[in-house]
Amino acid sequence: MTQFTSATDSVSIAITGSGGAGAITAGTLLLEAAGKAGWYGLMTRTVGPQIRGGEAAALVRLARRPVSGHGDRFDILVALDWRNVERFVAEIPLGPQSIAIADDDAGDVPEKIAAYGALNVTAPFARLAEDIRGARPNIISLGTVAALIGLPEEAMIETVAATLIEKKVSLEECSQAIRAGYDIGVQLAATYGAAGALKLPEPKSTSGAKPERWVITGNQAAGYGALKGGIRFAALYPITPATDLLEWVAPRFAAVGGVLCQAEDEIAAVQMAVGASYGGVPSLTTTSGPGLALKLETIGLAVCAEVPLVIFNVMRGGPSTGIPTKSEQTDLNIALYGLHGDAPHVVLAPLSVEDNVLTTQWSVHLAETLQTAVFVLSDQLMAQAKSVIPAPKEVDFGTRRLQPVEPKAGVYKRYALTESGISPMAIPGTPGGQYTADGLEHNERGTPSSQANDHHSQLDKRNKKLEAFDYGALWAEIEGEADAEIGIITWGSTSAPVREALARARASGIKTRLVAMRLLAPARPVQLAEALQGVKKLLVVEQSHSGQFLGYLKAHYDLPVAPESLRHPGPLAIRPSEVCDILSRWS
Amino acid sequence: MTQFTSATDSVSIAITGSGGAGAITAGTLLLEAAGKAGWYGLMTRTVGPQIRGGEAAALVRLARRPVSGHGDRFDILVALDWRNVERFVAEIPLGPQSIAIADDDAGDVPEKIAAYGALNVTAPFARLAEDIRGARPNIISLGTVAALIGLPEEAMIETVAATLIEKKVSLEECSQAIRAGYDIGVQLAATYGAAGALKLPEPKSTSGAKPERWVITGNQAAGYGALKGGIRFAALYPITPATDLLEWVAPRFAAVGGVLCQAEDEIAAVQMAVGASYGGVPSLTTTSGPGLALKLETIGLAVCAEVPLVIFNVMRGGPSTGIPTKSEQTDLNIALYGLHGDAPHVVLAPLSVEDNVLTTQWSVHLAETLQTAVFVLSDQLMAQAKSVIPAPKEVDFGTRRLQPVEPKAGVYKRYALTESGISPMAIPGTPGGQYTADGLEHNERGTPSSQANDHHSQLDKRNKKLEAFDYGALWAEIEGEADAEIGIITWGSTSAPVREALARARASGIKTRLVAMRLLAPARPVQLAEALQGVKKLLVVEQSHSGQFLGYLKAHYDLPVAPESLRHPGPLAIRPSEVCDILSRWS
Amino acid sequence: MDGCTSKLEAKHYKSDVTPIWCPGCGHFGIQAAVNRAFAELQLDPAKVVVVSGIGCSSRIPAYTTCYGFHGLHGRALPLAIGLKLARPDLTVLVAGGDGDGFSIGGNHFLHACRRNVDLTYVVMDNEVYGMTKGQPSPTTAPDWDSDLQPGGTGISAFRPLGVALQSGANFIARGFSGDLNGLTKLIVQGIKHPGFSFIHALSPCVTFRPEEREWKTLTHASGEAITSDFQEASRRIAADDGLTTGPLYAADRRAYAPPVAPLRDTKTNLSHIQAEFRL
Amino acid sequence: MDGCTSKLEAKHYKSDVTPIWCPGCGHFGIQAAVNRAFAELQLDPAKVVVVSGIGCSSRIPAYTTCYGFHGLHGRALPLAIGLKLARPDLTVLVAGGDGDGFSIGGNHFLHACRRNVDLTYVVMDNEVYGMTKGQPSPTTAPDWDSDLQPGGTGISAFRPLGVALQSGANFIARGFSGDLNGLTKLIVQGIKHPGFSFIHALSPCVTFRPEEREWKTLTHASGEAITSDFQEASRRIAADDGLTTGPLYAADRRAYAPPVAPLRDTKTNLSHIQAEFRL
Ligand SMILES: Cc1ncc(C[n+]2csc(CCOP(=O)(O)OP(=O)(O)O)c2C)c(N)n1
Ligand SMILES: Cc1ncc(C[n+]2csc(CCOP(=O)(O)OP(=O)(O)O)c2C)c(N)n1
Ligand code: SF4
Ligand code: SF4
Ligand SMILES: [Mg+2]
Ligand SMILES: [Mg+2]
Repeated sequence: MTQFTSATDSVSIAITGSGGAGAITAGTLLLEAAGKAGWYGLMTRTVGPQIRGGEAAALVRLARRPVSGHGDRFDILVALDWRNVERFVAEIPLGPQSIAIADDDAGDVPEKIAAYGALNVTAPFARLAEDIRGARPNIISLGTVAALIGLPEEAMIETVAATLIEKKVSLEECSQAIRAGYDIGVQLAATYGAAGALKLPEPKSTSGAKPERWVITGNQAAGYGALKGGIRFAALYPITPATDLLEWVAPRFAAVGGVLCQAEDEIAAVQMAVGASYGGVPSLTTTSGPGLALKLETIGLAVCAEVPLVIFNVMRGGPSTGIPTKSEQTDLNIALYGLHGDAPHVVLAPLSVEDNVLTTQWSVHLAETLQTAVFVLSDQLMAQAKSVIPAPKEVDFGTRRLQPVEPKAGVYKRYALTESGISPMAIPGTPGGQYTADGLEHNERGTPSSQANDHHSQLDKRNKKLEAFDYGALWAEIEGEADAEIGIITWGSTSAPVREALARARASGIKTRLVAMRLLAPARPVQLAEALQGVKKLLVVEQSHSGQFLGYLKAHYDLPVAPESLRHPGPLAIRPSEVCDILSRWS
Repeated sequence: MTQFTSATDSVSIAITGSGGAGAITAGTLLLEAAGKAGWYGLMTRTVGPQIRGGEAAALVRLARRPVSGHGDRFDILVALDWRNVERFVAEIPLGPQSIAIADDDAGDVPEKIAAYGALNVTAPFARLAEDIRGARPNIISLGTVAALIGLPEEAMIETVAATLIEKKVSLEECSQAIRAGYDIGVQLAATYGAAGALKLPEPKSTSGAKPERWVITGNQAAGYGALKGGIRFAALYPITPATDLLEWVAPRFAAVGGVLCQAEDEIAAVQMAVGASYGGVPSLTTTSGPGLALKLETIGLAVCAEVPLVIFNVMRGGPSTGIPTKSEQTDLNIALYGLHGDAPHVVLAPLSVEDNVLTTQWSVHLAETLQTAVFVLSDQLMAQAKSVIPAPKEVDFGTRRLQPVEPKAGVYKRYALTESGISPMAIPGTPGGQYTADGLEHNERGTPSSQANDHHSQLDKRNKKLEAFDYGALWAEIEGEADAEIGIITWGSTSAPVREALARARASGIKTRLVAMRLLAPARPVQLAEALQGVKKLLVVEQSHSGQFLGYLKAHYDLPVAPESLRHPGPLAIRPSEVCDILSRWS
Repeated sequence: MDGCTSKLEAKHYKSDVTPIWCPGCGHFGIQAAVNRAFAELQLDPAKVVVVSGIGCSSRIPAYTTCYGFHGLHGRALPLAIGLKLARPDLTVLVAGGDGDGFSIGGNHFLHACRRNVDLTYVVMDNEVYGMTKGQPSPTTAPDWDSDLQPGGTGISAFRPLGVALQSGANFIARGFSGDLNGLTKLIVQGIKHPGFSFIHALSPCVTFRPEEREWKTLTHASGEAITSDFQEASRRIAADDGLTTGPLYAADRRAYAPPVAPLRDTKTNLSHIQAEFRL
Repeated sequence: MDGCTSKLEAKHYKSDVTPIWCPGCGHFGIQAAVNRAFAELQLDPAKVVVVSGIGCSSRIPAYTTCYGFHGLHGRALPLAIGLKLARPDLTVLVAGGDGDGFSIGGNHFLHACRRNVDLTYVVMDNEVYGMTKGQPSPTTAPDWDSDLQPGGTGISAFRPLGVALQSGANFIARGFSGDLNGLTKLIVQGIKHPGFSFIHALSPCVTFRPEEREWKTLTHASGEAITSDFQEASRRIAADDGLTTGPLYAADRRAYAPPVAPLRDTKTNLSHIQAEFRL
């Protein structure tokens, strides 16, 4: 049994406090400052039940290389106060090497925090803030963090000043505040020797142009991908954690010519998207679990009537209303199997914040090309994570919706049986292309039919167009060693911790092969078999209680060996060490 | 490769005609007369697209032993006319031994009928009807059928007379009409030698009391089972082919004290049922595919808030609006996996018209005992089939909803973590039992919680109560030889043709083992493994295009061998010979 | 039709698909009126979309030579709204039954009235669910006996005109399938009127409500001129016996139009958006 | 509470669960009024069920000591109807937000008014989606700017009282969360009145609509006596500025009751039904 040590090329900081303490603001500023300093990073947040003004924590991870997920534990915890921290303490694991810095006034360290066995210290954030105009404890604490992790003081000061200028705080005052905190950090490092351990190593000097980096959330990345894909109509009914995707798109539609509609309910939203798409405009609807449930009947209509449609679903804790603000990978079943009847469709899932751009753009391409419903399954974790990422590559998927050439009225077969299964689709306004789109089973003309042969041939066609299509290499991200005997399959935002675990394994000389699936339906058994050739042990990793992904793999693939399942429900993310534990057991 | 011959202990008759010809009436009378004569039988119908007055066919199968499904082909086709018969000719297969009797005036035999190669003859039904007061061609043809199949003339006459008395037709006139047809039958038999071949063999003389028999449709059987199970509240939004279940229940609720509510839509219907059940009254909602899609969000609420609920879904052709009047087994996926999040629930399926009584009664027991949502998946074929069945056995499932004993307000834990996973549920009105049922994740008290430990323990509990429960022998009907090496798994109304195929195989000395599953979720892998012990070849039979049942089995069971799949979509039922073909290939 | 010079007649809007309707069904009359209205307006069938839900009535799109969408039960309106917002150049007519529009589709009806997108909505009201064989609909009288609700629903009937008015419909009228000329006129007016036009069209179900054949003698023209006064319309509706036909109310609210029309141009330069993200 | 002799006070209906509401949220006032109304009626908390959907407002059941059902967004009414039909002995109060009740729940609102089951429905209207952080609701003015709809929706606001009246609500009133006495009275009246009672309760969202704090000064009592005349109620509603409070309309339609109440007796003899099937 091998024990891997975790990578030390990143540092994780949690900042917590009750409503008004500014934990989230501090986290955001920290991420921005890191960006300014040329680093990469990721920030997620966790909140209590209060609508506004309740306790919250910013969870930040920073590195000199791209970061897609959180690590095993937080190196630094800044507690502006301890109020209600027990509501999400499980989401902020600390280790014995971690340092928890509480404000002088915060009072006793809560039991569950103490239980982590980290180094607990206090600092006079609040007291110092009193003496500096415009400063608040959260800002002071940023200086301390900067000192501990080796983030240039200037980057921190500039970032804070850019924000506080609105509140008429001067650059001088900002730098005073940050410096005050910085001094504490330096002292702490000197006293406890923590600083060296936490400082990110200097980068190897690289010549040439610095790579372009973006600051973006997953939902923004998806919105941008949708625009790139050509979405020009979007309808929604608001629901957490999906709403902010179209809140981002709304003002930007003005620039590209798009129509956004807030519908009276989810059913109306998806129906509007189907109507607009039938009219020839690429369309999308956004939602989350409970809303997705309501949209299924209409999605089935899009499948049967062969109307392109993108359904962007941001997963949250389920079942039912569940845990709206937390992440889980448990809308996989409903997306794969939630339509009544035999209704083949496409299911995609982005693999990281940045992959939302590519995957969403691809989803539009597939919906338009295949004239079907395409689900995209994001999750709260990546959707609302803010990340500094490498600028996404430009991709062009080329051709789109197949249209008939000079169709003849009364003869045009909207649902013609073709070699590819894809039939030219007339857009209203096209003379001679008149047909009636129908959710009743129909013949090639579109006329309702309950005859066995029509039903069978249309079922064949709708299946074939998806099965026969060439999805190319995008179906999965595959990495690792070709001769590895350990295979791992995962999907969605869980890919990040799995990738990290594999990097550690590699560093320890353990070979593995990872398949992180972007295309979940239709299943690609031939491709997976190829990707897993030679694998003797197989691990399936997912964030669910029942093992939805595991069941899906068993149903649609011939796995080379019986897989082991690593899974647990949200809100806790899968940690790299959980994967490592299994790999070390296996090696 | 062995060829089995089909059983000759049953006879199948199709009667077809355009609107107003009375094909369905004739079929119904034929079934009733057979019942009167002490026979068993089954009648289904197939209709064209017209709402009223369009072409239709009655498909009748009769035998001296219980009959649950149709055979490979029809022995006798009576065509009162040929109009639009091509709309469902595929559903009326004939063989070279079959006889097709058309009215003299019907005109040319349609191509597709001729292609079956049956014996085509004509008879003067319409002409004879002109001469007998009150007689119509369909009634005359019943005499002919009776003569051919050996159904006592008296039973036929009595049955017809009992119906026509309303129209003031005398017994004498009825017997004249039937006799006129009978004579044609005798002649046909004499001319073509058909009669002997089609006559049902005489029963072995049995001493003792005749077994009690009922005439019932699948939906009526389900309604009766629901009443037996204790359902006293039902809500629906009308949809074919489910509506007639509650149309049967509606007037009978008056006798037992039940409330029926036609809601404004499917969502309201299922919500009403949840509300009534929360109030302590066992509740049910009925629907079909498109309506089921709309109910999913609320079903997930019942699972999360742990409110007993029965969802009776009659499957029809899908996807989308599909083929409302035809049967298919393709709502399996949506029932198993259609809820968002991890939402464990129960899925049952009756195996025949008569099994609707037991399965529906059981569904109420399971919903009440396990405080969860129970789906029952019937299908159009069995739901609307009228059948002469042996009287169902009386079953009593015993105890019901667990209630707290003198709960104390402010202390009572509605969602207590118990050994069985089942927590005592207070009914409003119970002093001290006050709690708020919630679809948000919650702690044991029911207070919303987004904490990892509460989520995990409630997920565990909701899963455990279903997994740990002892479902006994009812999970499946198992038959065949203990040492058989061929196993077959099937479900729902497809069980009937599969059973028939196995009987033929047995007659040819081929051993098989059949598992017809009544309980589909939670999966019972241990029980299935036991049932299939020693099996070397495995066949999975279902009426779907994509193989939903196959995928389900692969996902949740460790099958002893890779199964072969026999499947096709509706509206054509699986025929016994399709199963036999595979068995003979295997032996 | 050959070429765009010839005048279009009602028959040019009639497709070769045979209706599934029972002989004598009121829906035939509505279909005829719709076709006549299209002809009167000389609409190009390739630029008209007829959108419906599910029901006997909702089968109407395939019986025209226009584009059509036979969607889901109760959901015709939002689909039509999406379509019209995406394609303001098309004429969109929505049609369907009383069950489709007022029962399962009630919420969309409310909000379509509010939203005031330029559509015409014809509800073919037979006070019953025809297609599912005779259950009461929201407009069914409370004492109508049926298998599902023996002795009647006991619930007072839905008031389509009153709800439409309160919800903001821009044009409101009632027609009768048996009055072809009158109904044609109303549909023409509805299509011409900007914003959301609602036409309540009585249409007997001869199979499950044979007594509705009597509507032929019971319906009566309102005689009053159309009003644009909310209060006055409100008063008339309150006094209405449910069988009064004719145009009732026309308001002058501007039809809803989205801030920007969709470009349908996927090559739009997104560089200004990229700039937002760039560090 | 100990024993049934002691008098119940408002505080006895307040549970120990801390509301998630923002300080100053109008919903606190509604909660207080509900508790006071229960106390005034001396309702046994074990015989009251508070049913809601999802939203800030909809959190109210758990804050009472009664039975509660915090169900799905927009679906409180049909759940409550099923409950009341199954258990006519209980007092059922339904509460929730404007998004919950008028947007996604609009159809259930229409049909609950028609159905006239004996319920009281309190809509806590803040003209915004509070819980999802500030999107417009049906009652939001068309020009209210938000992230999702920059510049406003451009759609005229939903008229709750008018739609309730047209749909058949049996009792209609408007209250304001800041007027505790007035609102308490309305809720008491609503509960006492048979059939479906609708109380439109204005309730500022201080976080996303801080300007609604002004309702304190803008709301004004109607001054007119409650009417049972449909036309008169219709007239008043048409003239209403949306901030008029007080009881408005009370009709005397009999509350809907099903033909037979549910027995909850599973041992009922079914032999007469078996006889129907026997050959
Ligand atoms: C979601 C859904 N629920 C129910 C049905 C069944 N259904 C089909 S048509 C119909 C009612 C039709 O009544 P109406 O709209 O009044 O039209 P009509 O047939 O009377 O013209 C119903 C309930 C369905 N197809 N889909
Ligand atoms: C089916 C579904 N759609 C959307 C949501 C998200 N959601 C939760 S509360 C809410 C709106 C709440 O607004 P309102 O009812 O006015 O209550 P308020 O918070 O303003 O009191 C929405 C859209 C949901 N939970 N379920
Ligand atoms: S059932 Fe009624 S509505 Fe349907 S086609 Fe026949 S007459 Fe018309
Ligand atoms: S967001 Fe608005 S409605 Fe919600 S609790 Fe806060 S103030 Fe109240
Ligand atoms: Mg109707
Ligand atoms: Mg609100």
